[in-house]
Amino acid sequence: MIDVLIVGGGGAGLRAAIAVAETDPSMKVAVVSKVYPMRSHTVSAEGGAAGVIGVGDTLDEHCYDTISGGDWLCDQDAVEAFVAEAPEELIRLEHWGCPWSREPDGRVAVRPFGGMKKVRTWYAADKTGFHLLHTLFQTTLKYQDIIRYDEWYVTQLIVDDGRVHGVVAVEIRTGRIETIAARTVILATGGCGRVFPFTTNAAIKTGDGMALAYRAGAPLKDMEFVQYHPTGLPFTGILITEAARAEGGWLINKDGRRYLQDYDLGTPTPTPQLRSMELGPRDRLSQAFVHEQHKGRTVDTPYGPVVYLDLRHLGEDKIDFRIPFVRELCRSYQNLDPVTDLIPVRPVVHYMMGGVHTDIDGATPVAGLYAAGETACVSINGANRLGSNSLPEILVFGRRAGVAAAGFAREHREAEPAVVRAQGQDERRRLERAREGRRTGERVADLREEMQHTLEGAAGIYRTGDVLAKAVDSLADLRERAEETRVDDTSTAFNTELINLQELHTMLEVAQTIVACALNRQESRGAHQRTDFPARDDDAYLAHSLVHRAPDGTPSVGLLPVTITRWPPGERVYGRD
Amino acid sequence: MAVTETDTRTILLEVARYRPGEDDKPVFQEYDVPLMPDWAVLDGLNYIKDQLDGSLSFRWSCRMGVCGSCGMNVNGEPRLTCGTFLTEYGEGPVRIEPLKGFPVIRDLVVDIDDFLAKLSSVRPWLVREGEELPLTTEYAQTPAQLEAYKQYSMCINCLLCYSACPVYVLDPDFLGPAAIALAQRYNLDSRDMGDRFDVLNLDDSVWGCVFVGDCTRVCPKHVDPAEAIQRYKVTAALRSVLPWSRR
Amino acid sequence: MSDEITPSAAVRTTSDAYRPPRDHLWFARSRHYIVFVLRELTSVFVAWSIVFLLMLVGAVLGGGLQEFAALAARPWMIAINVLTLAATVFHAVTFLNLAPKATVVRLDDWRVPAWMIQGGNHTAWLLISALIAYFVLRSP
Amino acid sequence: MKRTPEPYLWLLFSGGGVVAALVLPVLVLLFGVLMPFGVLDWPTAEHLRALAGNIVVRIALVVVVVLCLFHAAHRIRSTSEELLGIARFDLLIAVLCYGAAIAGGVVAVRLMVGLS
Ligand SMILES: Cc1cc2nc3c(=O)[nH]c(=O)nc-3n(C[C@H](O)[C@H](O)[C@H](O)COP(=O)(O)OP(=O)(O)OC[C@H]3O[C@@H](n4cnc5c(N)ncnc54)[C@H](O)[C@@H]3O)c2cc1C
Ligand code: SF4
Ligand code: F3S
Ligand code: FES
Repeated sequence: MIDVLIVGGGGAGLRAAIAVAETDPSMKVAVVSKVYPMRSHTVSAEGGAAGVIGVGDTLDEHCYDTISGGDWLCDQDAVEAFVAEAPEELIRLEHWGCPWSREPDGRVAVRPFGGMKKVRTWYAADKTGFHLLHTLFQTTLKYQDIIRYDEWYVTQLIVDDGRVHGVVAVEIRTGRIETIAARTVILATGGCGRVFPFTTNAAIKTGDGMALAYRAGAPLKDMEFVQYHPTGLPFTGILITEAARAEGGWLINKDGRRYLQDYDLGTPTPTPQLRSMELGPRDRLSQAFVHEQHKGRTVDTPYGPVVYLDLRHLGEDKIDFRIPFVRELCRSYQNLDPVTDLIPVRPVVHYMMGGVHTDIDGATPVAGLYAAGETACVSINGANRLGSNSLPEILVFGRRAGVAAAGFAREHREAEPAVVRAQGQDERRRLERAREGRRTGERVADLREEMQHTLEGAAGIYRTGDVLAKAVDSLADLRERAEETRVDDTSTAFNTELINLQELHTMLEVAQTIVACALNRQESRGAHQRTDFPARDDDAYLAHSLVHRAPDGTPSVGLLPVTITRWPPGERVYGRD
Repeated sequence: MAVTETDTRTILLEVARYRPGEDDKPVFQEYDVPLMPDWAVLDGLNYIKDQLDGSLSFRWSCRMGVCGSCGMNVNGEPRLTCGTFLTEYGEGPVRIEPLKGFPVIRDLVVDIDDFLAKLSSVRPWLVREGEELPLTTEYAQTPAQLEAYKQYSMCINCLLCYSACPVYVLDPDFLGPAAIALAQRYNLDSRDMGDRFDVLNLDDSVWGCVFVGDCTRVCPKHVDPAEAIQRYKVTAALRSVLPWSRR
Repeated sequence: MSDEITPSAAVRTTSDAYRPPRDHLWFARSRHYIVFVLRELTSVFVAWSIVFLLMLVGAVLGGGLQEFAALAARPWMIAINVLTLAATVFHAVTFLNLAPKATVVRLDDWRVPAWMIQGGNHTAWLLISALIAYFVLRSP
Repeated sequence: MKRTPEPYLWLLFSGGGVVAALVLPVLVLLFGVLMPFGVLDWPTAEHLRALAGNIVVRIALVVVVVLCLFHAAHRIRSTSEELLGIARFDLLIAVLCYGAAIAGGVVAVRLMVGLS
């Protein structure tokens, strides 16, 4: 029996694994991941990780930026813990060998980032997530006792009487379906950007962990808060990191105007000003794009309207030194060179602020079940995450969840109940049936696409009640049709169609909660903008959405008060102070 | 990604299929996919999987050249399929095979567990001796010291280099380019106090390399593993002759 | 076994992976491999040049230079030596060009670029060749 | 720790590679091509003997012969194994290749010593 079973080998999962191995080497810890850990999506993070180190910066300022950035929907006790622990987590990474970019005197260098009043974002050129993940992965290799289930796909949490007992997982390579018994389970499965058609997220970001927890009776929180990043490459959705703007890049419309000045984000200056213009928060920048589009000031392309990111004035040396990956991506995927050309960009789905409801130690209401990373909602991100807060988040809360789970496992040594095996068998039969194949029905990809467009139409940057209500029906319909899809692949060996089908189910589950929460929240806050309720309404909605899965499988949404410690709700001001 | 225009040009993809239990050895299956100007080879494969044949298996994830999972042999060359465009191949056909040198699990999916074991064997983590610094201070490292190993830290473990290296393809015991480059990534890190001489100075390690250099040529991240290996040969040779010289 | 709850480690069940047979003509599969093999085969000619050199020295010391010169003037001998010349030049170019891979020179924080090292190597090659030619050809 | 002779062999191989690159092309050009073709006249036997009589030249010749032969032996060994897939006979091949190189070296030394 495994003491701590971690689902997910991204930054959060690996950090949790090391935390368990370090706090209590006698614990049996395992990491299950549907891709090899170093392929996890943390690898794509570019810009950096925030943590207070500089002189003149304070923990309180980082707290304030995070809370106001999140439009006061963050739990402030969680934010305080996060901000306090982020610097030591980043230094720990340094001690493990992370190649952070440096100042000439050998200290770690920091760069400005959107919505941050002080310069506090640590970076490793513009491949921060890549270096962070590989450093973590290579460090886990040091702990020979960490058991790895590489390329195993978890399909179900085994829960009995409000307590988790393990998971059912498929070894993708052989099709072997196993019940893995465990005293505690930490979900670290990352986000769910693939619910939308146009996203920076990798193929694996299908919200599995959220759906697993939700089906197992743990509520999801704040699912209506989906972050659009203002600068994605059209067609591929590849992210052009915020660091490009932090280094001095400009956003311009079709007429060459730095249009953000028209949206209360400050006045243009030649060099970047913190919390102003291009360094405003992502929700506001993405919303400004929509207004420009309505005013006809965007440029049409085969892949939708775009504005331009202008880096030309930075010069070749700065681009190559600070943001080389941006140049590489533009050259390889867009066939242009930012040194001489404008980069076409449009807002793109990037991050899920919501997730599995947890306390400050990653614990969910299901005993023994924890969650950390993008899949969890602690919540420090509120209604809008600030760029570079999520890498430190996966470290801080990955560690906390690991330590907490190890503690729980130590105190609960009882053997697993008989129902575990029975549940495992039911799940196996279900999967085996799915693998028998089906010659008729719609294709997984077609349903997926329909779901994605439904979500984009209903739960995009701006939302309205009627469209959301219609989406509720469309998604219910899609869920029925998804039970009868066509399945070509009946093989046991590396059957990715079977996996894609499971992912379609989890995405539909997640999609329903997004739409339900969005419909329920009749106000505009952060990334959730209702055209029918354009104002923030603190009296009614200074609260988290908490969504449970009703017995009939539909989402039922309630509200949960926000924890306020020291920062009462105020106006979000950018570029004016 | 559905393609609506009926008059788009198409390109022929010849895709290696191997279904254990059904096929004794890989066979080629042909698919016509639209030749869109922005499509990478991976987009072509996804079109097949989504629209034509759901049973085709291959790995991919980030489609931005950083997760390292989509390496395949495209017209005989190991490539990241998310960063290789269909238009590169003119009229086609494009032949897509699994990476050479690895056992084929299914279709375009190869078994890379061997590499992971090799990676662990070179101790790819920062080795420190003595007192740890507290979690309030970082180890100082100047930009120049960072530069000394940075290039070798860029490896995404895509294994194109293994596929290109005839020594590895002929002899799977060879430690191989990426594992050695990653060992050097730590060896040359000013913060590292480890010693990997015991695992690198072996017949199947750096001495197995005959400097074909194709590893470096195909590396999409410019890691230059060939250089890493030759440099360690010098280190190892000097240490063998002059036992007191450590690095 | 499938009813069991996974005991401990993530043991891999082996799948029937396909292992391609050895490719006997691997070196003919790409232009780059062919160049590599040619580069390696220069070693045969290096060996031959040494044999030829030893024969020459033997002839010089043993007083048979005339016969040696006659042998060297045979057409097949000239053919071999023209090939040998090409091979040793190819060897020299490739070997001197690849040297910077093994010898990364750093002066403080500046890495001496490869072309400089290569340029240095080729200059040395020229100088030494000229020197040897001078000693061999200079009239006594 | 497992001991391996490879570092020493590799040093000899590399040294040989450098020496071969620096001196062989010009020697082959002179004695193998230009003189037999009659482009250049053969130097007199006395001139060459005097040259070979110089102690520095003699030592240099031995060094060149030994290193170049090691270079060739090392490459022939590895390439034949790769090309022909006969790596399992490595020991035998190694003995043959390096043996030949050593034999060549002995010949060179005997020539040089025999002179004095
Ligand atoms: C392009 C891009 C750039 C970003 N840049 C930044 C940045 O500069 N700064 C910043 O702070 N944040 C950034 N972010 C956000 C940040 O990278 C992510 O939020 C964070 O990396 C998530 O890490 P994670 O560990 O939670 O999940 P992931 O790294 O996504 O890992 C998820 C893991 O779960 C596993 N998994 C999922 N489902 C299953 C299943 N059913 N069974 C088994 N295993 C499963 C996967 O295999 C994977 O190992 C960026 C995000 C993107 C997309
Ligand atoms: S060295 Fe280059 S080719 Fe080899 S695995 Fe690393 S990134 Fe890929
Ligand atoms: S291709 Fe192979 S032989 Fe050496 S230089 Fe690269 S590892
Ligand atoms: S899909 Fe990630 S490298 Fe190609």
